[in-house]
Amino acid sequence: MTDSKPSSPLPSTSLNRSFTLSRAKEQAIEVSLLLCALVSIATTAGIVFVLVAESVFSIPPEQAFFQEVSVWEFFTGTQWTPQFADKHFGVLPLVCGTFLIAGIAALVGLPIGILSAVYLSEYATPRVRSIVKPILEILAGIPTVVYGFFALYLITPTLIKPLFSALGFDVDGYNALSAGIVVGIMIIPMVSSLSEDALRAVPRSLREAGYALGSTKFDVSAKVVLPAAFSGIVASFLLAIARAVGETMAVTIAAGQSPTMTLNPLRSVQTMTSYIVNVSLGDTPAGTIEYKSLYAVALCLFSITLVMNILSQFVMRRYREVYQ
Amino acid sequence: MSTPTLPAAPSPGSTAHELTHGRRENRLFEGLCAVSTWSSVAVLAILLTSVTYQAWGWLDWQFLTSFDSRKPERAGIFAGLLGSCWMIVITILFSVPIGVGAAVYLEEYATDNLLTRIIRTNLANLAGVPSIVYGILGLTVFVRMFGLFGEQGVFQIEGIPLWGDAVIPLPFGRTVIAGALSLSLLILPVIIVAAQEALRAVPPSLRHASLALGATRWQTIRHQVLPSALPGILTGVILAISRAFGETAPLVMIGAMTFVRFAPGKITSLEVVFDDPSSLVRAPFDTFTVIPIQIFNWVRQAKSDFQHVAAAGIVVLLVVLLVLNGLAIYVRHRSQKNLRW
Amino acid sequence: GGGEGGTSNGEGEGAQTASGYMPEGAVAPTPETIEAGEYAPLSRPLFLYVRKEALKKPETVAFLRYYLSEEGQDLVSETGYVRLSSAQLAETTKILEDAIAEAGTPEPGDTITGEVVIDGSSTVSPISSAVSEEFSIKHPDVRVPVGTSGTGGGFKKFLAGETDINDASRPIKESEIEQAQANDIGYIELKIAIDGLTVVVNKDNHWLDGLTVADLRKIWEPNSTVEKWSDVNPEFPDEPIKLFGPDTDSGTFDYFTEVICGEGGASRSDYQQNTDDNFLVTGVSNDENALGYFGFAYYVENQDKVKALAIAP
Amino acid sequence: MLNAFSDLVKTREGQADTASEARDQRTTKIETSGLDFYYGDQQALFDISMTIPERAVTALIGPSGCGKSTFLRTLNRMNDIIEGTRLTGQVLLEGIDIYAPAIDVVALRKKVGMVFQKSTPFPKSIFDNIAYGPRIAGTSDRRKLTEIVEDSLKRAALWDEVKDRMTESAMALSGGQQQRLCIARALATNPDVLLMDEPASALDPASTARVEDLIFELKENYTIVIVTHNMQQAARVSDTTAFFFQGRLIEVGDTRQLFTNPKQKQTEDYITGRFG
Amino acid sequence: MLNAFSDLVKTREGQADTASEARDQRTTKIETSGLDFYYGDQQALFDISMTIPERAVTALIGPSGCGKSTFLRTLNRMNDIIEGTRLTGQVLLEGIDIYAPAIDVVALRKKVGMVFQKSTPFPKSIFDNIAYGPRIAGTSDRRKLTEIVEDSLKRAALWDEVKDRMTESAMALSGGQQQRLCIARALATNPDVLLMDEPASALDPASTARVEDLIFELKENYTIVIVTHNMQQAARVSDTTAFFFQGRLIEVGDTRQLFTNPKQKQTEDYITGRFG
Ligand SMILES: Nc1ncnc2c1ncn2[C@@H]1O[C@H](COP(=O)(O)OP(=O)(O)OP(=O)(O)O)[C@@H](O)[C@H]1O
Ligand SMILES: Nc1ncnc2c1ncn2[C@@H]1O[C@H](COP(=O)(O)OP(=O)(O)OP(=O)(O)O)[C@@H](O)[C@H]1O
Ligand SMILES: [Mg+2]
Ligand SMILES: [Mg+2]
Ligand SMILES: O=P([O-])([O-])[O-]
Repeated sequence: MTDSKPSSPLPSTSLNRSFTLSRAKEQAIEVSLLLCALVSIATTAGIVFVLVAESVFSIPPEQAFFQEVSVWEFFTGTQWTPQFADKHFGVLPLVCGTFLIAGIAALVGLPIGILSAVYLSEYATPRVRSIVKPILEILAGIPTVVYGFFALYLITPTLIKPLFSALGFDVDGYNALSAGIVVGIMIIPMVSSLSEDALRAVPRSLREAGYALGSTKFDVSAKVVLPAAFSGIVASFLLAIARAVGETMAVTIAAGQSPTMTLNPLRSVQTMTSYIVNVSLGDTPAGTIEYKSLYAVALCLFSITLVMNILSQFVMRRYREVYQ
Repeated sequence: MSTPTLPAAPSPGSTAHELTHGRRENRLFEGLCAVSTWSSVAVLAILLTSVTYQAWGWLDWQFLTSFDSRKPERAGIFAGLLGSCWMIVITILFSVPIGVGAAVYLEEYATDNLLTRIIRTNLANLAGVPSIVYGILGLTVFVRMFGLFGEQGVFQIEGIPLWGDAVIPLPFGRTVIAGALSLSLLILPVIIVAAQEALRAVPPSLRHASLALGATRWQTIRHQVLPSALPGILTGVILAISRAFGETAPLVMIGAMTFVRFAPGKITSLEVVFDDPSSLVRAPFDTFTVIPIQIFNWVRQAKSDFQHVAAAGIVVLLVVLLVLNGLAIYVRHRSQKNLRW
Repeated sequence: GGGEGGTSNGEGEGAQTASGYMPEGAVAPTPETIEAGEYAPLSRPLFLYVRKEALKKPETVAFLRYYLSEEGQDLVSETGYVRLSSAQLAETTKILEDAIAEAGTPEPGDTITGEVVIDGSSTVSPISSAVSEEFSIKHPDVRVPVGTSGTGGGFKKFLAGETDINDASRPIKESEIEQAQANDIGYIELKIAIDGLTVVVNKDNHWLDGLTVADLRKIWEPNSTVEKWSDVNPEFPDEPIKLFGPDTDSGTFDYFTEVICGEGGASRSDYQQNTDDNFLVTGVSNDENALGYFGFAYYVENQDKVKALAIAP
Repeated sequence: MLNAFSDLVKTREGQADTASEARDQRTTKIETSGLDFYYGDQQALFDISMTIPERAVTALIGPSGCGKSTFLRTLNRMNDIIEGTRLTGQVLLEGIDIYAPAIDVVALRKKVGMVFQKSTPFPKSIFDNIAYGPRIAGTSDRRKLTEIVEDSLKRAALWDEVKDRMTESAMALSGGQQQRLCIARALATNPDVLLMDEPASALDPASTARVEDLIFELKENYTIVIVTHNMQQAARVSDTTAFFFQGRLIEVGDTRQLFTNPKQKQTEDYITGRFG
Repeated sequence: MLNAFSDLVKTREGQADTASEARDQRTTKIETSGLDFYYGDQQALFDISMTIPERAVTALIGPSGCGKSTFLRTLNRMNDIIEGTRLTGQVLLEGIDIYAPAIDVVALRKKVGMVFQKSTPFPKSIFDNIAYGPRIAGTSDRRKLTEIVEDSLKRAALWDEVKDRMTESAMALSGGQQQRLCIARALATNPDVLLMDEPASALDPASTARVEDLIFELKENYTIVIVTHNMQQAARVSDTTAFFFQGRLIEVGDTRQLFTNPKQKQTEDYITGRFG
């Protein structure tokens, strides 16, 4: 504790930054942490680069997929036969298959998911919730090959086949319906947990106001809470559908490999993801047009899911503002 | 406005009647919600019992210790088990430090500027990218390395000091390391988000107290923030790892071999490691298979008995996953006990 | 569904109770008919292509000798293909031994280690996998990974020197020979078994036992208009026909299209295709109106699930 | 301080006087007897017995946490929706025990409306907010609904301010307007009793005045029970005042008398600001 | 009310008197001049110029939100870690501008220790809590650490209570013990100055008394700046008191004089409880 006269600017003091080594260390740590954070940016950049490079640019440029196949043909063609003597690169059958399955999954997963969310947030006692939520988490954590197995060996032969055959329909062994059903089951936990968050974010006071007006629990849930949480629910739907669109293994196992342009759920279809898997399993030689078609399809898939994700983020941000 | 009734007689008049009339749609809706919820539980139960039923009699010690075979009764999951373990260990080595590092940067260092906002938005988007796209990324970047080194295996580095004669192929080719790197990228967003949440739960007062004692920012993070956030981070990591454990599509893209009768690095037992420690270095650069890919392979087999083999594999996979989830719950529980604010 | 062609007897123990449609001169695929060359035109030899450089490794030598041994040929039968006649076997063995002598490989001892990398035809891979499996039980320190990239895909790697042995369901092509010369890859060709392509229908299909090559072409040619069985032959039921076939990457596809439609790769495209023949077996066995084709081996393994058709030239 | 209160009460003395006379003829709307209420193990109300007269304003006052809100919520069974609560004793509405098993809580709440401290408009249009109650009660005729909405808004003295913006979101209204909207919404279900839990505490003085005027008008047709922290407010709007302390009803009586001449020491301490 | 304060001040009058004499000889430890501080666009401190004497207790008082904490935190640059803050003017510690670019903030904070309103023990053992500062400063010798820990705990008057439970979690201590632990922890880094932001406001009266005694003892060796809401406390423990109001320093002076004879009307209004 030294006596000091105010004014002298640089007395020998312990306060000056003397030990630059430790400062350098601090700096180095911060930079390396920043680099860690930048890995995620690099990942996105890498994905976009890889997909775009192989399908749009490539070296030399005339070998790019979209040089050999016109964008118009790709997006409007209704035949997908990259590996035949007579090649067609119309991605619509794959998109159609993808959305057929995502559609079925949505029909199964969204209502069950949202009703579960309502049940958990409005009806269930804490005890029931504490039992059911972990179970839903387990459902979310089951690998998708298992769902594929489930669809192929359980749902198709014991549910779809007998049921629709009895009704006089013709059911393919691999079909969009059983794949769609298991993908639907897969997205239930996602919908229910995200929607439940949205429902719980609805202030308690709104519920009380509803009850005070003589609402039943049904009125409050369906006419007050659900509409108030609407955008949050929509966001969860979008995310779940994006997930269904990107689902791979279950669909590859259960839906078959036929790039047919059909909306018949009892038919075998091929999705974008299962085409990608199929090409990679077949080990198509790199550099061929068939091989590059994989990147074009992946780019298409990536764009679709990206748009849905961004949309859902946008919607979610909107609903956060509602109660502010 | 109903006519005032005198308090005395609880008459069956208008008020009483009004107040005692029931409602059906309420019950119906609750029933619908409950059925929906419990149907998920039922599906899980059906799934588990049917798989266990199919696996019954097939899941034995021999199954756990045998390699794959063309004969269902001889087929086993040993190669997949070891492959999955390698895959997970290396994935952890890459994804956890980077993921936690990124989370620490975002929570403890980042100021609100364009870059960090881009990073945050990007993270949310990455979490929604289909896993197969990560497979394509991994295939191009890690397996082929953009073709920079030509076809697979053409270029190798040998005789690395300390490692001895272990061979590192460049590009990596269809090896454990290529798969693990792809999976690391896949689970990175999950880890980052979980770690961010754990860091956010550490009270700022702890940081302030440490800084006020003359700790540097990093010292504060290293000694106070990270230890306090550790349970939360661990929980997130375990859940992310269990996701990686069941992940199939990216590894199919990477080209994890489907019929493999060996473990990476020829490590089939502990003795091998003791005899030749360099096998530990060789393993990451070896071809491999993992449990879910073996299952996928068996599901596709026409011989109907392979269905049971697949089911047995599924049971093994689910047991591992349940153990991991249980671990996460335990860690979460422990943390609630140990750290009270 | 129902058919005119005499489906009435329902049960029919053993698929051979000839009650369905059967063209003149049709031959059913059996080991005997294939070996005797009667099951023409859908039978073919299967090959291993071995890199001469790889033959310098004792483990490769030991593996190939095992492949051509009595035990190895038993595995050919076990996996459902037709083993070589003893004359053919002797011929192949001679080619191998000559090459070994030329390479001057030392005689493999009792404990061999190392790796033999195989890739190629998915038709041949069951044999190679079986041999690999049995071999590695005898020699636990030798790894013999068997990939299934298809004959063409396998040759690509083989000719780049990445693999030691290529499984092939067809002889090497001109273009591939040129590639070999360009890359300075020496190889030998070993015929190791015979395969019959099998055309199969569902087990419950009681009205069809055989088809002609012409029928098959009508069904499979590019832009074929066949949508229902009755489009093939008015006698057949008025049911949609469900087609299953191997992936276009496979030698089986090349071979079938070549033989049936006259040009490799020429085929209709609106059928269910898969690299993995097992998918096809499951597909056909799940669908009463299905028709598919794949290697004889898969048929043998799945006789209880699908029914092979006799084929008339 | 006592003087300030008497001043306030005087401003409406004439009215209070006539009201005071009227009360004796007035019938009892609600009667509680021996009411105990528990949140889990914690008892929040102890043996509350009081009567609430019809077509009058009853104010509940007392320090924070004394159980005013809890008591109010027992009157339309809003406490039912809180888990783990328990009630013993009786609440009679027009002589009927509202906790009897046969009672339909939903119908009860229609009859006994409620308005909360913080206004709680639904994130819907103004029209839909008001029409909510009638709709869930089964009214779907658009003409009828329009009529009810207009009528309710008029009674809540909000009509003129919002009549041209019925389809706008109710969230866009000012705090005072939102609070009156909530009152209108409660009126639209045509209740007999209106419970108000600190309905003006979040409002600026001008809005508060409007809400108070409204309460004063409404009591011609409704039985009103109001919780307030603001003793001036209690003095201004209520006919009867009940003072709660630590879960017990300390004193209840004519507002004027209670403020000018409290019987209990605790009441006097509270209204003179000695605690609370 | 003024009387109550004089009473309090009297209890330590003797001490205060001697202190008051001592002050004139005492050197200035910290000096601020023309200090403005901004949170983003909002200015929180306006032109604060004051001196803080060495080895004495300076109390900062003022109504909530007046900027006491903000000012305190400018003295060891804890405000640096809040984003978007800005400071103009000077803070001189022993004549050195602590906001000069060459200053090492970490070293500064070691010299200027801080204790917060809510005790903030690390979730570690008692020993590790105290040893944390020396450890991060590079001391790793166990004997030396033990010495420092014991010494610091003794100075913080906590040693006797915890000497047998050094390995127990610090979270298991009582509130008052935790607060003294935090003071001990600050002392272990061997600071010159100790900043305390309402260090006793979360404590029961007995614990508060212990902490106050401690402050009184510590001022023999340390320069102490304390923020408090409690004027009795300021009167009891401090030598100098500064009154802040709306971000401005209204008055600063000898504690006794400020409480008994404030120069500014605002100061008087505040200490007599007329607002705040
Ligand atoms: N949901 C609840 N769970 C448990 N205890 C509660 C609950 N709500 C209120 N309490 C307790 O019941 C007692 C009475 O609360 P109540 O809300 O009725 O008081 P109040 O008089 O309305 O107070 P205020 O004027 O602050 O609104 C309080 O001790 C409170 O803590
Ligand atoms: N982190 C911050 N960001 C923005 N404004 C702040 C922040 N911290 C404090 N303020 C504002 O600065 C002003 C002074 O706050 P400060 O905390 O210094 O007051 P105080 O005198 O310590 O009050 P109290 O006695 O309540 O602790 C207040 O208006 C406060 O709202
Ligand atoms: Mg209340
Ligand atoms: Mg403060
Ligand atoms: O035998 P292939 O795999 O080439 O069909």
